[in-house]
Amino acid sequence: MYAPHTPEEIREMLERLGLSSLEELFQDLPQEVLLPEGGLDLPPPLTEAEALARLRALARKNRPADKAFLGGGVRPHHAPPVVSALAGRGEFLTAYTPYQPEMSQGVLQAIFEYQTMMAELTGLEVSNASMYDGSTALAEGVLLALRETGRMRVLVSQGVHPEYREVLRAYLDAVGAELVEAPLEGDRTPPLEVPQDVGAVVVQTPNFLGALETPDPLAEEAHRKGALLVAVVDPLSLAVLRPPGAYGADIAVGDGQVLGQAMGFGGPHFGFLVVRKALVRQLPGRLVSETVDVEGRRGFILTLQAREQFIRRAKAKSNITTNAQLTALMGAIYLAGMGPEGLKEVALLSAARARRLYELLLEVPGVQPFTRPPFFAEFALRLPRPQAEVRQALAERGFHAAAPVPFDPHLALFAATEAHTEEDLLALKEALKEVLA
Amino acid sequence: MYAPHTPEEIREMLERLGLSSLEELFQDLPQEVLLPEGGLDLPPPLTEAEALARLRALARKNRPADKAFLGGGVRPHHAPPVVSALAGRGEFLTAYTPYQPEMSQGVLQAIFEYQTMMAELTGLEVSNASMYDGSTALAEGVLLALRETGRMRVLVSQGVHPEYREVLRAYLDAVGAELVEAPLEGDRTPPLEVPQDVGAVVVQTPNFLGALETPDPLAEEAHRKGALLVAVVDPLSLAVLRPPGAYGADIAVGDGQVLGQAMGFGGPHFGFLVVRKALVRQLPGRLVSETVDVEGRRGFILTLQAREQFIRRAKAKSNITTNAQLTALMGAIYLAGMGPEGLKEVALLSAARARRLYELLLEVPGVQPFTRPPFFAEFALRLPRPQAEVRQALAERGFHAAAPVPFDPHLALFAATEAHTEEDLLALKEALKEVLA
Amino acid sequence: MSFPLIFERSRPKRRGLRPARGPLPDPALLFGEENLRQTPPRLPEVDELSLVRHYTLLSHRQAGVDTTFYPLGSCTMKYNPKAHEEAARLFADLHPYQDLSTAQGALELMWELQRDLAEITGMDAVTLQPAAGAHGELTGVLVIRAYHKDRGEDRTRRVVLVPDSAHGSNPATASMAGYEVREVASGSDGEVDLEALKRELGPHVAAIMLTNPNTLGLFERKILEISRLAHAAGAQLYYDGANLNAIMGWARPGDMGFDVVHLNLHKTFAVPHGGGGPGSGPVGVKRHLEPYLPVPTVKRVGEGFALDFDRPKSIGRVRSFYGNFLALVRAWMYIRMLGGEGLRQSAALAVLNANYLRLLLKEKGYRVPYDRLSMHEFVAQPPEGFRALDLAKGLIELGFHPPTVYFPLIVKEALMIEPTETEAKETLEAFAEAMGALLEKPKDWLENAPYSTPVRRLDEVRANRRPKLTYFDEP
Amino acid sequence: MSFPLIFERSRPKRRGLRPARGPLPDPALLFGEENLRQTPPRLPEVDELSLVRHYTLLSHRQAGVDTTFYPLGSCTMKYNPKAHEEAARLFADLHPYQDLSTAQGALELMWELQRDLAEITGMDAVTLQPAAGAHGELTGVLVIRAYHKDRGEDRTRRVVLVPDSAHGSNPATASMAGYEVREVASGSDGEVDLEALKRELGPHVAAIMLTNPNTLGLFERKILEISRLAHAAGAQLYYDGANLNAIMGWARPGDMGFDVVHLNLHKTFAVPHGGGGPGSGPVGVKRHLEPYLPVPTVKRVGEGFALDFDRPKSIGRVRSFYGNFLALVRAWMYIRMLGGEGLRQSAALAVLNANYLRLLLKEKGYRVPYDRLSMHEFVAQPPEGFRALDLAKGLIELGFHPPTVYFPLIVKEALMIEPTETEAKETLEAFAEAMGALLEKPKDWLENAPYSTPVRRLDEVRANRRPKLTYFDEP
Repeated sequence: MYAPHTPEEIREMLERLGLSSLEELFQDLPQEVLLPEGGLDLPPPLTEAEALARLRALARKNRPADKAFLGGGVRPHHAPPVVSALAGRGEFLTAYTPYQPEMSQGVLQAIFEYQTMMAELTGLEVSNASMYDGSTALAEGVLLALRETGRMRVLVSQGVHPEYREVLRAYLDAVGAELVEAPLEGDRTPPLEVPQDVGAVVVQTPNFLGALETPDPLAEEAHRKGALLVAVVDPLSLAVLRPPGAYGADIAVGDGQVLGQAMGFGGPHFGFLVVRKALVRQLPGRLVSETVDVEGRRGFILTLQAREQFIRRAKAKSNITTNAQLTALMGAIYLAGMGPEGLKEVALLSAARARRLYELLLEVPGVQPFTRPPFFAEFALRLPRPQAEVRQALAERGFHAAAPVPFDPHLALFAATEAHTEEDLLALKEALKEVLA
Repeated sequence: MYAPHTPEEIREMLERLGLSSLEELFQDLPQEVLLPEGGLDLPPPLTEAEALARLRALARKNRPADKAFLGGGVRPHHAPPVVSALAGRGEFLTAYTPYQPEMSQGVLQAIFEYQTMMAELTGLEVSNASMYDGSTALAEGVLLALRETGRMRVLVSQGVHPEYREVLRAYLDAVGAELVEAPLEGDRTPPLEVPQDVGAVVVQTPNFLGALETPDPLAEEAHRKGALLVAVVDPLSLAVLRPPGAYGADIAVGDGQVLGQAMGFGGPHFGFLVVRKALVRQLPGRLVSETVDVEGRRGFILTLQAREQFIRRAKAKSNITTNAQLTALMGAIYLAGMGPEGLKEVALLSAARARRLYELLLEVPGVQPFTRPPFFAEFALRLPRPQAEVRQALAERGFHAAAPVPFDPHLALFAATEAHTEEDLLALKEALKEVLA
Repeated sequence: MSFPLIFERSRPKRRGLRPARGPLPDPALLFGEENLRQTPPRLPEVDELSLVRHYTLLSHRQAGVDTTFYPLGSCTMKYNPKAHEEAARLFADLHPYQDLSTAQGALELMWELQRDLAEITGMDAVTLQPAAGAHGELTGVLVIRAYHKDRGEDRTRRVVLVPDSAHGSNPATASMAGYEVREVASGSDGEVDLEALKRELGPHVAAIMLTNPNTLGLFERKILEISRLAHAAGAQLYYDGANLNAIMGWARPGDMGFDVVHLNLHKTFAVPHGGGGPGSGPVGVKRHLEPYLPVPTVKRVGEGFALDFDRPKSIGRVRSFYGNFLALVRAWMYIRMLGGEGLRQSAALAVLNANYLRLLLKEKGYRVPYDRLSMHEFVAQPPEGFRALDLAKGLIELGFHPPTVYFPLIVKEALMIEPTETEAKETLEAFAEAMGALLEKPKDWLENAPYSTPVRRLDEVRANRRPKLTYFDEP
Repeated sequence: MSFPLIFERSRPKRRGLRPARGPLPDPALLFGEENLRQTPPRLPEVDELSLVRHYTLLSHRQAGVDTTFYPLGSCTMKYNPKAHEEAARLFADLHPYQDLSTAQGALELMWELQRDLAEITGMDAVTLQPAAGAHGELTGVLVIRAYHKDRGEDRTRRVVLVPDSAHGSNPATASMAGYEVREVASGSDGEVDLEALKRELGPHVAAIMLTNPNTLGLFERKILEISRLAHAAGAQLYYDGANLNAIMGWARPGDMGFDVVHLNLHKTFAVPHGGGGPGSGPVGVKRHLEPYLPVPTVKRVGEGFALDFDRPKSIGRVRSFYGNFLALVRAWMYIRMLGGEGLRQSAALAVLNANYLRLLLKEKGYRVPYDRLSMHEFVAQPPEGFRALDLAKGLIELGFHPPTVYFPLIVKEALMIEPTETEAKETLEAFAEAMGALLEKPKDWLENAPYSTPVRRLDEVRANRRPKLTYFDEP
């Protein structure tokens, strides 16, 4: 109970209102629904110390995965404590949407800087203030493309994260749009022909199996057919790999977890959605513009709000309201702290360690390559035993590795980051050897 | 390396100085002492991630003691996270001594509020801004009494924390003053006669064995002989127990760890030193006064600085400079958050659980009481096996308990706090039974 | 001196964080020349201290609940306990794909939270997956759609009804879910007009979306009748949980006849708003809708916990992984510390605060349409001749965050005020004094306020006409 | 509107934190009526949100390194890495009396830090026990005293020599350690005057306390000669480590002939200053002084670590337990991340920054006595007619924390400036511009600055004459 009221104050306030009990405040509620005191069957209240003790006990039932060899949308990169220390300042933590710019320049400027960084990373022009996560950013990006093209079919490479595809399917079902999946050939998307009625083509690079795709022909083919290309990207990889803007993507989406965020069992992170300038009025979500105040000072303000639900209601571009401001701020702080050089180093070292791990694990008897280089920080291997068994057996040995690949029970995903040492990699190899022996 | 300099900037700056290398900046150093590059034999640098990984590995070699049954100057009370969240704000964390009041009102007001709270708790008038810890607060408090009385002997009850007495001895040795120890009778200080040349009499209540002393006769006797009474107190206990001001103490000292601080393997916490108003000009350390600014607004400023080393040098009341501002701030935040009621609840429940633990442990065969009620949150028992063995055997079973009492290897200290549950107490009893079986 | 952008603190080649070490591999060898980026992204190049100063000083330009009264209507800006942040840290290092035998504590927490939220709302099953309130709305409406489809009625039931006082996210959600939206006018008492509702109801209606108490802060007294009518017409009743803070522990949407409810953990359950998220929007449903919930949920299996994917009629997924898990940890702690009675008392004091403030503002000369006992919030109007916008800006000058303005749309110059239970009586009084003082200010002062903020009124027209959306952008 | 005291936010019976629960025992039964407090302490009664707002807003009235350039001479206000705070959290829950088999990680860290600090200073043994710099000084001087006593010279060696430029803590410490203090005048070059020193040296001298570089920021070039003279006279040479940041990795006090050195971990090793502590002041000594160090230190025993109490000639203890352990964790991390080369480069850049700023200030019209290459700090003087105090207050108005003023005492109107290595070139330049601008300001402006701070110049005389030291105090 965090309410400050003393019994005396409650009495005074009720008296001013002409009431004699708190119960009377609820006189408009039908008797049939009114709960008695103690009407909720919840566990008895805990003190802060007791609640934290219980949480510590729960936390001890987990094994932290800070040295996990797991990817698939979330990877254990180093999350510099300075990022959460700054983003966690009370002013940022306890603000809401910056509707009142005069007292919200902190968040507004931070969004403007974030928008700039995401535009730079992706090589596109306009980033919104953030989405919930990568999967919903993809769904919203595709809906945007359908609005723009006026079409109702979407062609999606099977190399796109399986969970992202599931989310996309749910969003498309809702509006009656159709999702067509383009199977992989091996570890990569083959050359595709885009049917005429497709409004959006979706490719992920590096794809879910870690492999780098070559989206240029697909972009050309999509544009030839009047469709837009939506690229799902790993923002860390963009420090060294060609950005969506360079291969003709119209829309780039992805998840920001790899940018200095806690893994948090999958969330919260933030999703990003960046588009060509021509698409800005179709963009869902919040957007901040630079402007000036009455004294001519630079300031920042929410803009083009006519796209949003609280203005446009049923005609809004999306229903999104709350997004992922704080985690997007963390992403921006991370990017600013790393700079182009730091980000490149993390990207290159992660990729190098993943490549090294790949080579090591292929030395384990029975292990076959599935993803072929070049890949970024993740790759799939074909295992002689089912992935589920291997992951569990590795877990029993203290290793987090071998994430599932939904379409083949013998495939398993592995990842490495800049935070892994050579010893870490060797230890996993030995463990896998033992498990597969 | 946290320096921002780019190679280009270093070059430019050196050029402006007419130098061609960083080495030239050290031209005043005799060649004989100049180290070559790589001259320090330190382990190779780690990245932040590596350093944290190493620290986590070190931390795993410790077993946290958040449910310890240990006292002796440090106890595992609940440290509310709001306390460290607020005190840890960068402005407080990275400021130094508030020499420039116009940009240091935050720290200055916080000290003023702290001074008020410590005066209230102890029932005395003037608290300084903090000392390093309880032991050094005691030493400084006694030196103050000797300055005031012009005497060079100190009578100290053996019930005072043994480490505090050791520290006091080192400080007194330095100035050639004599420390006379008054042995306990059982668990308490017997009525004492104070010799005429004694300047300070020191008693601790609750004493090191947890027992409440009755300092009134000692205060009277001390004052009759022209000596001052220095009381070492547990600030938490003062929520319910008579404060030093009520039994005639001239000086109160103690350690603030029990006020919402991490145990931190013994530090940092803060020491407090509170005196009667008449002694203010003998008080070492920083002191803040309310005053007004040129526009008549209330403000706070360091005062009576003529007592301090940076003004008085060899004639200062102490050499203390850096004290324990941040941890004292934490103490103040804790006290403000608890209020008189909250503090009383913690004190009473801790004492009640200690009493319950006492009763439970006395049921274990072979265990004899040493401390007799009334005691506060700690007590000593006589064990049938040496304390060191028992502590170790309990540790092997996952229990932190049975702290040493230096003057008797079969005595052991136990403590309980508001954070212990009945189950915790019963579990310790069972473990002790097993160990002593 | 204009406050610098992080890009303006940048210097070529300056380095900040250096998390990696060791000889860098040749990118061309790793990836092939053709895959390499040609020009580096123009990210800031700053040292760590500059980074810290930038964001620390930026935070000084930002108001939050931690710094000021923030009575933003419908947003429930209550105190966010600092201990929750420590709680979240305990679970930060879990990967969603680690073997679940190594994440049993996380699953147990989720399982308990599902159970607790079902109890609080009177629902039978809960998904924790949605990432925010509007996301929960979408999830809930998709569940309703799947239900109708399963019954072969998806082609006939094409309409979702929302009151004209509803949150904009309600119609926007229904629209995203492929429905046609029809607004139902409010009656003169500010509640749903039963006759108007009856006129709209029929076999074409898939759902009615309601907030109760509604956005005027009024409890819909005819809720049981509405529920009866809806269900008689074969429609589902959707509860927008944005205003649950008013009634938790006093009444449950499930008992009122609602079939679906979403919650805003970042409102009702004290998860921080973070400047606009991340939030968390769990959805609870009655038993008949459970088959359609997103997968996975958490189930108990013997002594352990597992993810339940076994729901063939599920709408699928609405988010990757398991939702905003760290927000769930915070909400779990909030519920555990308050318990049933704490939640109930919090709601009562939230309502008490709103009514007390309503009274004070009336005394200061503000009008309160639908002037009766409100729930956790109320809508006020300034006296004739005052603009809500100017009053909001004047409040900023006096040190308060303004209420929500110009919403709900059915009240002119609306000031929608939600004090929450964590504000003290004297804060409400000080706010009312300030609101009163504004009515005494010269018109000119009001129209030009605020004065002492880091920036004053901003040129919104310019931002809309010639938006400059990145630092490198030429507007 | 004056900023409230926490006592003014208090309301009778209001509750904040409630860490305890359960029926309260009768205090009279627990303790006996005679032991009970009669009136409760008048602590504030505030709710948790008021507590958060109070200290959050109070922090906005406080400058720190995180918010501004803070060139306080001799205080080494460098950047304090945020990661260190996370590091400290890992060790927060250890009790000093837990069985040491359960605290091996903590002991290992201490053991490594002892070793590292010995290496950095060129000493043979280190105690981590002192809680601050001045505390380390006292410890070091007591060690010297014990050494002389052990040799039967304690009655003859009654004097400690300190230069007239020394930190005030040096003479204060010597005095606390029972010594008579004699000041040695500086020469015209700002360094110790060898002739003056020789005159003071003799069998009555126990120690010479030096800072090198000294408080003028000058390296004592004749240090080897001083060392030779001191030891020839049977005196011990004490190194005040406050200025170690200038030379770490470039030279070691041990190699210069110092017998004892204290370190300020909160200066050189980036432990936060915390508004005035807690700090940490480890002391290193040469082999001949090791027997006198405080107990316990940490020793290696086989594969494990233990506390070493076996030092019969020890001065005893200077602090309870093992020192400010959590500060040690931070310093350990700093040293480990920088390594030898990082420390060396940091020192070089600290010196570069000081010299660059010295040059810029000279160009702006400031005088620099002893104008030669400085080390990590330097002392400047304003042009004739300007008061250091006014310039300091003017700097505040321009957004900078002032340097140390009026110290060292041997320079009139001294401005003692230590930029540290973590400040950027453009910050030094902006500071120099501001310092230059001050010289152009009207006298009146300077004498009344600052203007826009939360409070302006305060009445110090009133605070000294009629101090009001608590809220309830009547001055």
